[in-house]
Amino acid sequence: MPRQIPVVEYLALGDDPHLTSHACRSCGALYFDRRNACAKCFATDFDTTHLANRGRVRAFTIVGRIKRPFVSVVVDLEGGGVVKANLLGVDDPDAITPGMPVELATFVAGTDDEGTEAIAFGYRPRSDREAQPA
Amino acid sequence: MPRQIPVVEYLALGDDPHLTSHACRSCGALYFDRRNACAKCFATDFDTTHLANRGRVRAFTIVGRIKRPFVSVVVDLEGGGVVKANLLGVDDPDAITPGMPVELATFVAGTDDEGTEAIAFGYRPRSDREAQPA
Amino acid sequence: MSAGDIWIVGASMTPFGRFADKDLVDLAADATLDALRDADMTMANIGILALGNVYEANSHNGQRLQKQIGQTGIPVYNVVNACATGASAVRIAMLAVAAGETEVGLAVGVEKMGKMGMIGGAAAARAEKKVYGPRGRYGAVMKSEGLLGTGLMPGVFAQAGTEYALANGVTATQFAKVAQKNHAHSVLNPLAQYRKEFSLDEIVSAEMISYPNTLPMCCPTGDGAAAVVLVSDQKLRTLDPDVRRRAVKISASIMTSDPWTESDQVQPDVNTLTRMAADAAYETAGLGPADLDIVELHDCFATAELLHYDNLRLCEPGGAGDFIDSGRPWRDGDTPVNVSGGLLSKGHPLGATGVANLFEVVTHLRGEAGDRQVEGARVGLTHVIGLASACAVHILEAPAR
Amino acid sequence: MSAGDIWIVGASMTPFGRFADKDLVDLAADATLDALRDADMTMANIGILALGNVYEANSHNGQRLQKQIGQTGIPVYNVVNACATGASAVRIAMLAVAAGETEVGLAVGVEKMGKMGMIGGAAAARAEKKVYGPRGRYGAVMKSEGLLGTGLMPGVFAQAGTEYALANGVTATQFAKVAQKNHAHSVLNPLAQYRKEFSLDEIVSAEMISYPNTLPMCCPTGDGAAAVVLVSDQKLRTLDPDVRRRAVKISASIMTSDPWTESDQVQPDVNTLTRMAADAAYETAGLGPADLDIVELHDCFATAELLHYDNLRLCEPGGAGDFIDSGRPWRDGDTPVNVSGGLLSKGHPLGATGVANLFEVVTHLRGEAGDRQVEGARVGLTHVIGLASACAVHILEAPAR
Ligand SMILES: [Zn+2]
Ligand SMILES: [Zn+2]
Repeated sequence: MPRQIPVVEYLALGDDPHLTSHACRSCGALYFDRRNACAKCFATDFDTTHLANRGRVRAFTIVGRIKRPFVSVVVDLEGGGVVKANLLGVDDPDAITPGMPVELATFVAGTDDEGTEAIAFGYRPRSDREAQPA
Repeated sequence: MPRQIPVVEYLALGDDPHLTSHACRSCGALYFDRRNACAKCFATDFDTTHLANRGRVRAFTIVGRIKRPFVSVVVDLEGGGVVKANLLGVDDPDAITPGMPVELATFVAGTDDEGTEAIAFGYRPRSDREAQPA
Repeated sequence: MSAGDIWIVGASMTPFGRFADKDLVDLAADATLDALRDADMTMANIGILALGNVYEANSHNGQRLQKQIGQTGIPVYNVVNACATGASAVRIAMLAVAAGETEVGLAVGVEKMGKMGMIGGAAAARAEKKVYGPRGRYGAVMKSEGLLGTGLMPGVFAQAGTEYALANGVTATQFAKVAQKNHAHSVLNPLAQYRKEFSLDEIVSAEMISYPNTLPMCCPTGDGAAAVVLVSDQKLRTLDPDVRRRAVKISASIMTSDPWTESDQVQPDVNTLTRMAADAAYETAGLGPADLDIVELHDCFATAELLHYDNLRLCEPGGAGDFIDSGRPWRDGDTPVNVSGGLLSKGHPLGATGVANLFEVVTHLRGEAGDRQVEGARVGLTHVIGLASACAVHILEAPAR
Repeated sequence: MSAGDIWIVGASMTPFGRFADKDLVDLAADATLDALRDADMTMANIGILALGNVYEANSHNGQRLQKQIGQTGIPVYNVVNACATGASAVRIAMLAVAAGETEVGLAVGVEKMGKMGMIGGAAAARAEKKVYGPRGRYGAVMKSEGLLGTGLMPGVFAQAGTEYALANGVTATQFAKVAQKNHAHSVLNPLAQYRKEFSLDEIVSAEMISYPNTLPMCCPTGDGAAAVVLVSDQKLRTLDPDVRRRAVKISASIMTSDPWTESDQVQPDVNTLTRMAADAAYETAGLGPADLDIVELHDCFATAELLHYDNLRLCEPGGAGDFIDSGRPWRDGDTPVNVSGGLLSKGHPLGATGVANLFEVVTHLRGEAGDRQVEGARVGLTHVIGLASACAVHILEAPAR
């Protein structure tokens, strides 16, 4: 199996791919990026948190005028956290409903000249029982 | 003779090469560039004025750290006007004295792919009688 | 703000469009000289210059403008705040007047964009990396645009729109009606970049840029400038009656930035800071949405305008879709919005926009808007928002007649 | 300015130098968080943020900083004014306090230049034209640098120096003594980019950049940030005694631009606007040059510092050469100038400079400057100038003890 690297540091690979986040120790605010301080409460200490793979669509668009149009979504994760990514396997805007349930999925985004694969993530619709809109 | 073009519009070529300037009709302020208004008195009408070819060095430097160092001078022209250009034929800073008299000279600065010569101007020291510092 | 009110006594904008034969300073000079004429002043009267420009922000355009129209030694500030750049320049000139440093301020906004394509619509070209390695604050190994959703302006404002749509049941057609209105309005505005009406069907079926916004639902790039001359109460009293009669009062001038929200860490929140600014402006002016006779708001995309009906409290909470359906924001409605044609059709030279919307409202409050005049307009509101985030809201009032 | 005084209650600067592992926001955050700590405040106390940066002026660094240290919804202004950028940010924060919009302002200056070579010392590369044709406001058919004199920064400040030298008989050695002094001073400043002494002979015989300035007579490029927290009189009274005790009064804050002169149309005039600003500052503060215990002035090149002795009235008219010969501007002289090492040795990250000089003077007035402390300093002056032209002069006073 080729070496794999996540496309962003907040994607953890391995047997159970998931997103991680910096959580402010003082107020719990979540951030994906390297931090100088907490933008909510100004504290400077952070823990690393494991975010849920399931969530619901808060917003979306379909980006056109390019070779391969894609669907971008903002997802509210179960248990907290908001993330932006591509919505996979959907191309009809009418198929996207309020609070639509989705689940994280990973895929190979590219391979570099040393054969290392860059692994990205997106969200797929899920249709199991828990997924009914609240 | 090849076609000639001045390197800047305020250099007039021909039998008597000289500089021209936009002179504010209201206050007489002089400008080399295309104008929206007069920066001194805010008027918007200008005449074109013929500037003198003789003047005196107000300031200078010798620019180093490049392939062909050159002497840059700011010259106060007789009868009004200030201009910046290269000082030609001088490379010793100690040769540049307060109020040093100079005179305009033109030279070919380059030739384009159609054979047109770009004519630039600079100043040369002059040593005639009138040239004594005032 | 200190004791007295601050007044706009001169206002001007150039036509918006593409002007290959004019440089940035020409545009700024045209607007400024005309605003000074409008105020019956010259550069000799001006005590501070604030100049807003985005794309050439570090070219010191304030001083370049002075060199072309009047060097008087006054303080000059070059300011940039994305699409709120022009409004930020106005606020700095106001601050200097309010602080008592001068009685007369000049604010100029200018942008020379030419034909750049869609605003923020293209990512910068980069050399392809041969070996992946994490970079920057997210440890990204490749560019995220198109891979982890979209962060470009058309996508940001589209997603802001669908968030509202999913929550409140707004349709793509309702968003399109915003563009229909603004393009129709622009036909009456000789300063607009485009002056062409579109049918709703033409808009809905046009090329999709970022769902639900089609091409006529996105503002164009362009060139233009606008300028305003501001004076203190005290100064106003000394001016010619003809100038005083046309003076417009700045009843509120509020600027905000993006406060922390959970979602704004991944997608700019264009609502919260607009609501904060609007609420503060209404409170400062002692006026409410029902008092507004004219509104110029930041319709960079059709979705944005619809959101701001709600953010500016022009409609019931959640009711922006009904509001556009009702026709109320049309020029002949009870709350005319973007009678100028808005950014969608009047154009959006970034630095100029936040000054040009003041010009538009001032012109209506003076009763000088010609064919597009909103009859009897006495109170107007302007709004701009730029990302990363700055929002400005002004409320203007016509002088007593 | 409105009734009350404005005070600096927090001040900080990062070390200046080259910090490959820090981005622009890291530098700004370091200085800002430290200035807030110094003021015993957090971002929750701040009512306005003005951020100055030159090279990435349209990246909205004020908001980028907020996103890293505190998003509270306050107005943010991104400002640029060449080498006076940081001072311009300070003035905007002051204006907001003076206008009564807030009681606490934050001004940050930051620059991430890396190793760019000499400031303004390289012309941008251009594709070679094949067919000559006039372009721009001068109808130029080729680039004028090196053909019609020099307009780059090293040349501009060199020519400003020789103009003074020709008129007043200053020697190249006298200019070099300025650099000798500032490099010697920097040895005591742990925040300086360079801390190496040079002999006069080493300086005179170093590589000639632009006569009479050799390499050690030119400031380096570099990275760095600085921040100050400003409060109104009214706010100061409410603060902890430990904060009040260390508060420094801004007795004058003046900004000017280049007024029209005949020669400034071809060569920026760095003198007139500095003289205007200094004279206005002395008048506002009710103080004169003889009252100054410490001066941080804009020595981007050694020639510039010498001119400003005269422009700031530190010496007799025409007597700047004698002034440096006398030793008076050395740290142990009667008018210490650039005890920090100045731009020549402390460094000159453009946006940070006009805030960092306030930090330096504040630190001395508080008696906290360590090895480089000017003993008993009570009154200080800061000066910056940027081209195209903006000049700021501040006069600061230590609180009564
Ligand atoms: Zn926190
Ligand atoms: Zn004139």
